[in-house]
Amino acid sequence: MQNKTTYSLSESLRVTLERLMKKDKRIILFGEGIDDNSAMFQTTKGLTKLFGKERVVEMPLSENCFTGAAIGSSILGDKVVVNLQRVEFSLLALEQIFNNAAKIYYGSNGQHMSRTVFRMVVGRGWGQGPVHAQSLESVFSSIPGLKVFMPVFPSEGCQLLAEAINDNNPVIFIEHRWCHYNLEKFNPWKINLSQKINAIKKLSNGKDLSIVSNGYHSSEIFTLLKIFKKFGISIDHLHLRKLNPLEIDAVYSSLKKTGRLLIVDSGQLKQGINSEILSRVFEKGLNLKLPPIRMGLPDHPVPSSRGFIKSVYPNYLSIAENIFKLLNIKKDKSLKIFNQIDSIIKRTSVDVPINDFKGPF
Amino acid sequence: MQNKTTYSLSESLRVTLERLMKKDKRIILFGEGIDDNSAMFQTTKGLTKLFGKERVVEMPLSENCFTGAAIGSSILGDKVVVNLQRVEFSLLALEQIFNNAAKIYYGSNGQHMSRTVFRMVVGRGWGQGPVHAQSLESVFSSIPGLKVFMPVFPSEGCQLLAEAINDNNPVIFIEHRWCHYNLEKFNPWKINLSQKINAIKKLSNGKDLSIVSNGYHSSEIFTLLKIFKKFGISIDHLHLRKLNPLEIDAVYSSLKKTGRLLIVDSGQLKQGINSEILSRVFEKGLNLKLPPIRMGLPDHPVPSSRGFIKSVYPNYLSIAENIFKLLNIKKDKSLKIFNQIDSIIKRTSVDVPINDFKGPF
Amino acid sequence: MINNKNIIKGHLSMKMIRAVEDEIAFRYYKDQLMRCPVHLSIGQEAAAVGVCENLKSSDYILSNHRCHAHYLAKGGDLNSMICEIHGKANGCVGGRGGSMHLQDDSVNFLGSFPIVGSAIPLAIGVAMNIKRLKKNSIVVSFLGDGAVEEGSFHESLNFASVFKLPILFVVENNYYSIQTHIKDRQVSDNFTRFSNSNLIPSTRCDGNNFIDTFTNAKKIIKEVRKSKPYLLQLDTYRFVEHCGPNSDDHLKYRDGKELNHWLKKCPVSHIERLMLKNNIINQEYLIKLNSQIQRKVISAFNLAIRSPLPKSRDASKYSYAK
Amino acid sequence: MINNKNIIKGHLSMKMIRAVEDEIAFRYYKDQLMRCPVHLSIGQEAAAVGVCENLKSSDYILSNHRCHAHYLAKGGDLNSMICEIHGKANGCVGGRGGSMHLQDDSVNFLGSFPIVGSAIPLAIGVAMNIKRLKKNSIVVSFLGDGAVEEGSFHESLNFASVFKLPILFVVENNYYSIQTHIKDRQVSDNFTRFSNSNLIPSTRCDGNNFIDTFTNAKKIIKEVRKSKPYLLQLDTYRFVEHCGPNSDDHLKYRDGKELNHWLKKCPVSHIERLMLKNNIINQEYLIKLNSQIQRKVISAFNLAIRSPLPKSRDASKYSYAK
Ligand SMILES: Cc1ncc(C[n+]2csc(CCOP(=O)(O)OP(=O)(O)O)c2C)c(N)n1
Ligand SMILES: Cc1ncc(C[n+]2csc(CCOP(=O)(O)OP(=O)(O)O)c2C)c(N)n1
Ligand SMILES: [Mg+2]
Ligand SMILES: [Mg+2]
Repeated sequence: MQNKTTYSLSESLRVTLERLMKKDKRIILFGEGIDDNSAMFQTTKGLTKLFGKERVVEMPLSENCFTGAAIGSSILGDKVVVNLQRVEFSLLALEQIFNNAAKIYYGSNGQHMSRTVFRMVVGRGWGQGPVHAQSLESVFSSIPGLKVFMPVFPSEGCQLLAEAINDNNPVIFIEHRWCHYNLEKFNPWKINLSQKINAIKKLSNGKDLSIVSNGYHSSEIFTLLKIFKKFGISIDHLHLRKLNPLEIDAVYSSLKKTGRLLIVDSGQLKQGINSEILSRVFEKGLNLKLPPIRMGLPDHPVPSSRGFIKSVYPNYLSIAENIFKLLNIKKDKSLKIFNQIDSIIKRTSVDVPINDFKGPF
Repeated sequence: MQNKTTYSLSESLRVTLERLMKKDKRIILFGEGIDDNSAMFQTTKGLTKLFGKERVVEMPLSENCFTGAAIGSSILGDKVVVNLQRVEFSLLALEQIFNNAAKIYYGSNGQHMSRTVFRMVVGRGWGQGPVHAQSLESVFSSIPGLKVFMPVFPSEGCQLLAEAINDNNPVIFIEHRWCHYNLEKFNPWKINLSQKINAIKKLSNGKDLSIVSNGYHSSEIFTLLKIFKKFGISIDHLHLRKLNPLEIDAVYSSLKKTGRLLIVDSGQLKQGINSEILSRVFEKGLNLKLPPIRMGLPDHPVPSSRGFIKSVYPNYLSIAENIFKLLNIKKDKSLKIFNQIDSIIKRTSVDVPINDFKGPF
Repeated sequence: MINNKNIIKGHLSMKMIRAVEDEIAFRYYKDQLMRCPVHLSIGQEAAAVGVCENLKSSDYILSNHRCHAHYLAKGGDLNSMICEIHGKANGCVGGRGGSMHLQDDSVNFLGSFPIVGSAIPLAIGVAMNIKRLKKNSIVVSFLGDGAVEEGSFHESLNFASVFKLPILFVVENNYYSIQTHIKDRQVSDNFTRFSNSNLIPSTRCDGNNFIDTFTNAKKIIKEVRKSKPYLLQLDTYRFVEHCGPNSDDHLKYRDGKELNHWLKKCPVSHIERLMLKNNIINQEYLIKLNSQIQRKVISAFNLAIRSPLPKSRDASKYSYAK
Repeated sequence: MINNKNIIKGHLSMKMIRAVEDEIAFRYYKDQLMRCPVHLSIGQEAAAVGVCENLKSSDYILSNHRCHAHYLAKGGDLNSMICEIHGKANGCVGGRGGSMHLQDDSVNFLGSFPIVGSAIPLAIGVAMNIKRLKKNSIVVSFLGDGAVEEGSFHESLNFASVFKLPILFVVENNYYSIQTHIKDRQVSDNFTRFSNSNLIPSTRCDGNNFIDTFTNAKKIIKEVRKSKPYLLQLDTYRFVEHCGPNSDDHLKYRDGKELNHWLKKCPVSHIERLMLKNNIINQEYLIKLNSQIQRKVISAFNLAIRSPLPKSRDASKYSYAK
């Protein structure tokens, strides 16, 4: 196992949980099905065997109670990772998260802390439908007292998870289901877990345009920009992996260089992280060459059928179109780029992250 | 009773409920304590006597269940007004609101509707503290499928409540507790309840600066601008009373005239309605003379003690300061204005809306 | 309490449901055209049918993620369901929902709601409407043993009791929430303890026995029509994995003995054997029936396959009601 | 089960709580310095004291909006509480919470949480921590009859039972949620029906009788220390309005006869009469005690009044933990 050289995000998260739990007995896991065959998308696989049922606690179907219990247990010093297979299940527990987890440190005048990590998976594809594919990252990041992390790439997944677990505040840890399949060549057993990482990682360096993205779109854009590079289009790609606290100095400095901004947000377009970023840039009075463009989820639920999906998520084509618009790229050049993009698109169906993904979740 | 000439917002809401319920038997009310002496801040007073316990239904302490029940009952044709004395109580019911109320029309392909109004009161003052004074308007208005109305003045309260009840979508109806005391000379028994009103109402007309505000701040600014007017400062004041759908054409046209923008948002500053408005203005490429300024709730819970309050809510002074900044008003003039503002401030304590407010809620 | 006509009708409905779900299972990975999570009721048909055969078309039901049997037993249209599972525009919710989100007003199937426990309060509201407007209906809320652990169930029991609502809670106990056995989640598998504590009468019976289920449901529903809430616990078992078309017996989370015990108690074979033994039907009838059913099922799949996907530009339709 | 020392200590604690709350009530509108909602426990003192006198300082309690009695009974500092209610910087949470949000680590008072039912799952987590780390403590979750209607209570009962947690649920039944009587909200006022259904043992007793409450609590807590959950229902009554300092008897939502019945059962007078009758104390003792208590109370209020409000610039302190 430890001889592998390439790891997926879900494998990386599992390794990280194991490493951290070995070192710190206060870390415990709560969740439904974390001890079964699906094991939270394999991220908790085998941990019960290693750490016992008292630290990997299989829960009755009572999200409100076990969320509260996680907070209560953390008041006494535990570091509790709550595992929810879907963001939506947390809706039953928001009273606990908003009122108790988010406010206990403030409300107790610093006496108590909620050292909790709420892992929540955002579903996508294979017909998930309205209540298994919601993006609530912007809801969580608007609540004072919560931190919100969102890993996309395997190595940062390790670092973010470690940082979340060691943070003295409640952290909402949002995993886009499709990101679980992202691969990276590195060794999660060796990666430094005690170093904090920046909110933004620059994935490519350029001077014509700044793209800020998060979630699965960051990996899409990463792929996309390889094509743009071939055409001599030079783009600053800023990948946002901590949504709250929102630290975007890197965006300001990038904009000073490029003067053009595209935001591709995995969450809702309206009142999203994207809106907050735009507002801050606007307030700062940074001069852009063109009005910024932002992309995100539309103002309706996510439908199940793959027939609808093209108009739901930002995708290679719609992202590319906005890049063309912001850079005023001529038709003939853009057609050539489109052709290359087409070849990526043809590789997989619209409703799966990789070809052999067969659902169900 | 019907000979009064001046009505408070809470009186106006009561009259409106009575008028609508008389006309339409499908309208029913759910809530805790709606039939007791406090009667949802007097807004449901006497309605049980008029309409019976089957239409004014006193609920067990089970917010999740009665929220779901409201949706279920509305699927069969009822129009249900759910009354929550505090926004926070809805946190126990967000699964129902986000997943069922907000999505049933979409998810049923138009077969079912959730004709529900969720009245929620935002507490303020008299030491409410962290979980009785939260502003979650921006959370609700970011959820596709929900409408969000927020009345401030009595006559618009009647109109908005009627519009909400007759809307075929779920409407989150947020009442700032202090707005209940707002007074207006008009007759709520006569006001037209079938006419839809604009999302934005212009409360004063001016050319130097556009102020967009909502919630209790709209009434504060209304008062404040009377002073500014005396000093020849001419301000466009746009009062936003429908937060979702967000229709802000009036803001664009105001900005074309003034070129300066201040937003005073009753909700969280971060990822608030204010952020969305700024983003849209930015995207549209409207040129402002100065970067816009926005105000809203800070990134921490609302503490109980009045000692803290000055740094929590935007207030007369902090709003005025931002107006000075945007209009570049000289020290001597601003001092004179401050002096006049001081005389308003001295009239009531920092933690009550009117002098004889004695809590408890 | 039950006559041969009831038995024949119930058997037919169960056979149909079984055939439909067998076909879904058979084609799911082969065709790759039902691209949504499916929770099959194979093994649990008697529960849905035993209850729904006692309902009038004016009665309402609400269901959960495991909803195919409920939908069909309530008279839902096979074609609409199969098209929906295929994500097609002519599915019962136009492709917006998929397998877990069936809704169909035409048969008072008010919907399946896949968040566990979410439909129960909705059913309470339906019952409140029925009661206030003195409608001639009742509502049935189907839920699983897992949903019993959600607060919404307990809040709803209290409501049903306090307001004396015409609601029947049907708890389909298949002993598992996904792969976790009830004994790891609760201290008893007898859910009548919760109706008892709310002074709601209840019955627990063998949910794989159609005749038992039907006769109990019949008796109970008569009471519910007088606006008395009731809880019916039906013990049963799913034959395939929690979600998806396959057996997952190799995972061994279910004891081999337990599995065999229940496989022997297949609700469809059970009633069929009994009907043959009592000469209610004969082999010839069965052969004809099977081929009739098969024809309908195949035709539904054919329709679904050739029906168009919804247009992506319609994704925003029904965002808000006018 | 109870000795004179216990009685004397319990009586003292109850007297102190009563005196404190009487003083709050007396000054609330007069001074206008306690500018936050207050839910007084006047009439309910025996419940808090009868339970907490059996706790060790290493035991934990969690409470709800009506928390003053719990806080003081657990050994909470009077000055810290009165300063907090006055919104002062030296309050037990620095003025951040007010009356409904007391928290004090120094006496393992893990907090009062004013959203009904919200503290119960927290208490479950505390119990899980205690059990896993084999700590020598238990946790008590105080809740009202209204909280019994919240799903969180029922989910928590199941957890307590499944995980065999060292938790004591104390349901203070004062028959009302604000102004709504229990009979309009539930079908019975006996909450042991819910512990029963979760196979959790339980006792219901007269919560205005200190001796009964104390002895029952003592017996029960011995069991809880063996990591067995338990529910104790204490029937009691509040003497003033739900929130605020005044009587609201003129509103007539509470029956005059009921009111009188309970006023006669004042827990403080009851124990005091009994102590005098049995010569455990005499009038002289009482006079001295009253003046001692009064001195402490007045000194707490004086401290609170002259203490500074928090600085507004500190409002953002403790936004996030380092
Ligand atoms: C609130 C919530 N939590 C978790 C899930 C994931 N989930 C889907 S079905 C299921 C099992 C439900 O068990 P049960 O109610 O017994 O129904 P069964 O699947 O056995 O028919 C779970 C945990 C969910 N959909 N909703
Ligand atoms: C979830 C929630 N709903 C409503 C309220 C408003 N509220 C505060 S106290 C209370 C009554 C609670 O009754 P009970 O639990 O019996 O406690 P008591 O006040 O009688 O001590 C209510 C409804 C609240 N704080 N939280
Ligand atoms: Mg089950
Ligand atoms: Mg009570």
